[in-house]
Amino acid sequence: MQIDLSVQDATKRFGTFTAVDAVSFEVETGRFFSILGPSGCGKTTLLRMIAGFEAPTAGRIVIGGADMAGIPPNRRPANLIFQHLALFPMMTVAENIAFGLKRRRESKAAIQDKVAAILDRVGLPGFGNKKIDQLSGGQKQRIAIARCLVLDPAVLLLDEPLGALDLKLREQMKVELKTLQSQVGTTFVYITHDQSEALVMSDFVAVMNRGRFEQVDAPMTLYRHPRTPFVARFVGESNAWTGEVADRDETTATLVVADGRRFRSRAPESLSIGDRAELFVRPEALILQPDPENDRLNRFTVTVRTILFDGANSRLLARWSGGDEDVTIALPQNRQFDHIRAGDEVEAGWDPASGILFPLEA
Amino acid sequence: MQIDLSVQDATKRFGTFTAVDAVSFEVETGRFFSILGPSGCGKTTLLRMIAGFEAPTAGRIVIGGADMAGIPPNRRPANLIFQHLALFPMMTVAENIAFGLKRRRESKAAIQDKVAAILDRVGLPGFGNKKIDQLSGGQKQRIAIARCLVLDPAVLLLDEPLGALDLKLREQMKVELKTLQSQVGTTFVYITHDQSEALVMSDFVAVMNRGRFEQVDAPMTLYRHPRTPFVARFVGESNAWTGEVADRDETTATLVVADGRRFRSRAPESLSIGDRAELFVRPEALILQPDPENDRLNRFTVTVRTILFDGANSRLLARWSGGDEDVTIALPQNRQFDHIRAGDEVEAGWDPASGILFPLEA
Amino acid sequence: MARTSRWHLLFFLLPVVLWLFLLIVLPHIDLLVMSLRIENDDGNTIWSLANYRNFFNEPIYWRTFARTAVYSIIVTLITFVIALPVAFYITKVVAPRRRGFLMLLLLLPFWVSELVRVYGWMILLRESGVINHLLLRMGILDRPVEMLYNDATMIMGLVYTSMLFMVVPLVSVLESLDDSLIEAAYDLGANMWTVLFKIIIPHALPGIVSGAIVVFMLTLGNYLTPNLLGGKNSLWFTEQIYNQFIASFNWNQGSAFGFLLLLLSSLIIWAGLKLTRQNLSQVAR
Amino acid sequence: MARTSRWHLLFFLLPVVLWLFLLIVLPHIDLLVMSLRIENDDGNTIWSLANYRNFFNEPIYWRTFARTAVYSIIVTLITFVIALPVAFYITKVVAPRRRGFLMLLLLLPFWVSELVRVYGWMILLRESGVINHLLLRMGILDRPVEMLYNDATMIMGLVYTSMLFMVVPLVSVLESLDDSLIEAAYDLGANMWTVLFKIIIPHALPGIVSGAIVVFMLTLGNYLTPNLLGGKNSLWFTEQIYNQFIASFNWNQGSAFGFLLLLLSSLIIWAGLKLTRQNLSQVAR
Repeated sequence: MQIDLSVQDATKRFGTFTAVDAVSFEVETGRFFSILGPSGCGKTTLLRMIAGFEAPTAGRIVIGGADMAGIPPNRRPANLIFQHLALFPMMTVAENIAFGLKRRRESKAAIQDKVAAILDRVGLPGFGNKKIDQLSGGQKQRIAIARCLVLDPAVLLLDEPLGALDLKLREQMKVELKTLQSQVGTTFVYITHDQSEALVMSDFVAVMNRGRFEQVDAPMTLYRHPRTPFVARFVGESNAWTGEVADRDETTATLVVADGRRFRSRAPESLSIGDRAELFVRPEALILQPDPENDRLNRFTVTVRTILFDGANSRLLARWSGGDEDVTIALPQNRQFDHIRAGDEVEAGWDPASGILFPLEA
Repeated sequence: MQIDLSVQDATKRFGTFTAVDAVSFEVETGRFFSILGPSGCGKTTLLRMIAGFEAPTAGRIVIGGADMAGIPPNRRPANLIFQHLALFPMMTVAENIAFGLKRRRESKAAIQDKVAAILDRVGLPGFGNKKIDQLSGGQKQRIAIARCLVLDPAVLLLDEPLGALDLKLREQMKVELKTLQSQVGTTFVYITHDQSEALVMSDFVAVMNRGRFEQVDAPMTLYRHPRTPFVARFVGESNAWTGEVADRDETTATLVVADGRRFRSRAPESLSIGDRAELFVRPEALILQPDPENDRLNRFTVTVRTILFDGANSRLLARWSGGDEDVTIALPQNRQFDHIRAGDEVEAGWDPASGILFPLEA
Repeated sequence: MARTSRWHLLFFLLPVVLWLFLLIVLPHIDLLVMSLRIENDDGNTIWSLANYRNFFNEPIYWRTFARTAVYSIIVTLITFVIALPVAFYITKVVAPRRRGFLMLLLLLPFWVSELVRVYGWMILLRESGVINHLLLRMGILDRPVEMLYNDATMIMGLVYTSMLFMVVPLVSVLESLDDSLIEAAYDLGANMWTVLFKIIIPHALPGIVSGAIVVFMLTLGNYLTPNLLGGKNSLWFTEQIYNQFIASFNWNQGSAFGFLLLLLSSLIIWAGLKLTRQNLSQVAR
Repeated sequence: MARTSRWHLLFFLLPVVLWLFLLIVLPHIDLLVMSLRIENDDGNTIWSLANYRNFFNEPIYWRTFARTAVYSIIVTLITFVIALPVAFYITKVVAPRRRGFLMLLLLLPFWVSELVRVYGWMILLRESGVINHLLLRMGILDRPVEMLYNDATMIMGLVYTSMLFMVVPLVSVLESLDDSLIEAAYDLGANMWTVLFKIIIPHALPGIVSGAIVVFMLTLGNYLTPNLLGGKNSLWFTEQIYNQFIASFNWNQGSAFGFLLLLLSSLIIWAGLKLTRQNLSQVAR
């Protein structure tokens, strides 16, 4: 498959601070590629380097096969959707969309046709004469995308464009954006700090931290097989324990945590007996009242502190009997545990295969 | 139990626009009461009336047994946490917290003791001499709460104080705020447009729309037994169909929707044969490959359009075979359907007891 | 609404508004009345348009009037052309912590009285001044040249005095321009000039018009700078007014001139607003 | 950084900065040099401190100097006390769509030349003017009173001219004050005065100081208003400077006075900044 965007060892330093640290990746034509990271991790700087607003201190950026070194943003085949969209308030919707085409000196008739066609495509036919401030948040979103797509860029860059939207609208736009991308087939590079946006929409997600990519993988792999503790913590909720490896066989290890409790978990080969390690277990991997027959599970009893009811996404906040650490346990969606109240003791367990174990750096 | 806040027929008109329309409710001492609604529904105006920043056009507001008519905000036993916290940047943390106490002309020694005590309580001992801009988002949050709690108000009002926080921090503060409230025992009135905040933290939630309360209930009741279509739509995700009642018995009705498909659902008594009605089914009520033995279920076959992977909260976007309406189906957390791919045909079903049916206004 | 009454602010504002009213409206009515009266041969004051007739009959009056108007427009244009890049530089290019220093530079003209400043220039530029001295030494000139008392020097002085009044509204209007609009235009293929004419100027228009009004007014009504720096042929209309009041003690004629100046400025500003399709309340905001 | 070089803005700015430098620094060095020279009995110019000695030996000079300083401070204070509620009203109380109209009212003093405005007041307030006429008619006065040529009228005129320069920085600094800070203070039990002194004034301090500097400078350096409205005993120091240059043609003495005025204003502003614990770059921002 053709590579639309290739970033090779891109580095950006501001004085002594390294914002982006030798990042390399490639995006194939038509992919939805997300860069996910906390604020300040360097993802915006990386995107601005691709768009051409920042010059890399070192490394190469190649778009559509051409090296972009020294080429200014107005001559790159990549367009950027800004966080606050940056629609021109002094122009109508049609003038906004035509802006880039006019810069290319296309004919009036061609411009008119293309504007009408792209308005159809984003589902807003006949909106050409509206003013920007007459549009709703979701409509502005789609016009901003239309304004870039009409230029038929090799790569469309998106800088957290859903951040400014209302909660309900954001949920809806996630699905809409994914659908639109698969229809037009343009390569999307999307940056966000919202793991749910990245997981739902993307073909591939890169998790970025302190200027580096920690892991690049498909959403499902990222969630189920995080390769670093940072990824395990940042992508999805987790319960975390620290302890020492007391014993191990080929695939699993036994970890002794602070209060002497022992857990068996799937373990990487690099982990030896005596190493300190960090264990992550997802709330939905903790099973309430597990099948008593299943003797592979790690089992324990907890006291329910409070029920965090949140519809399909409800959880229990519980505490080891006698301990002072909180454990978060997902409540199954089938309402079979509706009877549980704060203060109840319940049995819980988890399968060693769903544990995620990392050696702890000394 | 004692009533800390009682609002009776509170109404606020701005010109011809009625922002709050005869709202009545009571909050018992020590409760966490949320008002949930979309932006523009009047919830902020209602809160500002309770705080005293707006005078009600009609109706009474009683705090701690005393009618508040004509009493300005600075003499009400209610304090407000502002959306952007409104900490005074020109003062230290301790001066911020002492501000209200000084206005009451308390002694210097008493002020010092109280400030130290409340800083302990919110988990920030020794922060008194810090400047506001040295604090992180979560710390500012806690100082804003401390500044109000130190005055020991009958009611603490909170105006979407988590809205400005990062996603991960917001999740954490939800739990922290609920815990803090149950420890101090102060009555909280919390407004938000985020259903998850309201559900997770509150003892009772009022859903507000166009100046009116649509329903006041415990979170679980609200989610499972919405009393109006608005509540069903706003609180949690739903699939919605419109159709005509073809048949009914004592508790259930059969609805014929647009393309002739028939569904049986639990139905309110008011619904008669021939009425038009709207049916809501939660994504998690839709069961994939249901037990073939169970003949009570509504069953159908759908084609998977796309998988919206989001960790524990993943969903399928599917389409009736032959239809053009999307159905959202929650994926169970136990990964039993990992093999499903876009384009697959799957059987799905739902129990009539989990349907929510409303008569449609003509 | 509830807040207004609570703060009782009208209570504070009523005297202020009244005071402004007394200082603005009454004097101008009085000025108009004065300008329509003359002293007849018997020493009585009677109603007459003679003061206005004088203006049109005496070429020196209306020529000065026209000169003042044209030069004020030129000064306004020059000030704008210099102030726009300065304001852009201050708001968009320079690091915020150095912004204070630059704004300070712009405040400098106020540090010293207009009078002292003009004398400073006069000392510098006169025939026996430093500039002539230097140019002679360097062999560029054979004999000293009089650099004072000409239009160029006067315009330079007026532009310098006006700079701040143009830069401040431009800075405030450019601060409200989201940087990403400029970047978006650039990203969509625009070059520097397109960004300037399609994005920056349309956005800054209210600030430009507001700055231009103030600069035009101040220049038109300036007395000291044209009087001291301008030559014999560079008479400014304010000098005509001053002469009528002080030299000729003809207050009625002076009032007529004052009123004509007021009419002129209102007319030009009205034309400017029509041209840029702005209205006053937009501009002042 | 990349952007700076891309826009080549320094290319634009270099001449501007150079030009400002030439207009500011050179004239002042020249002024200083001039003030330190006198013409001796042989008609040669020599270095001397005589010009400064004259200032201290002649009471009329340094008394006028002190008077000017004190009155400028008074004008600044009065302007602030009037401008603060006006600015608060404009930013926090009035509906945004009416804000433009109010800012326009404040622009009005610029609508008409300072010269014409002052003459307007003179016509209004003189012994045979409208105010006297009305007061006589209403029986409040027995005989006309001269309301011109006294300190009160002069101060009123100076305050009016200065209003805009105080209101604009106050409006911009109050706009950046989050309304919810005021409401939060109120909610926590503060009354109006506590809100004013604990929240509004501390927040507005940079704007207050910046406005005060400009108003003080403009008042100190004003020539027309004190000259025309002030009385025989209300001599302003700029008039002394004008007299030296124009009447006495003693440019050296005039330069010394000009330099003393510059020193005075710098000193008072330095003291004011120390007192309010502000620094210049904060204020200008």
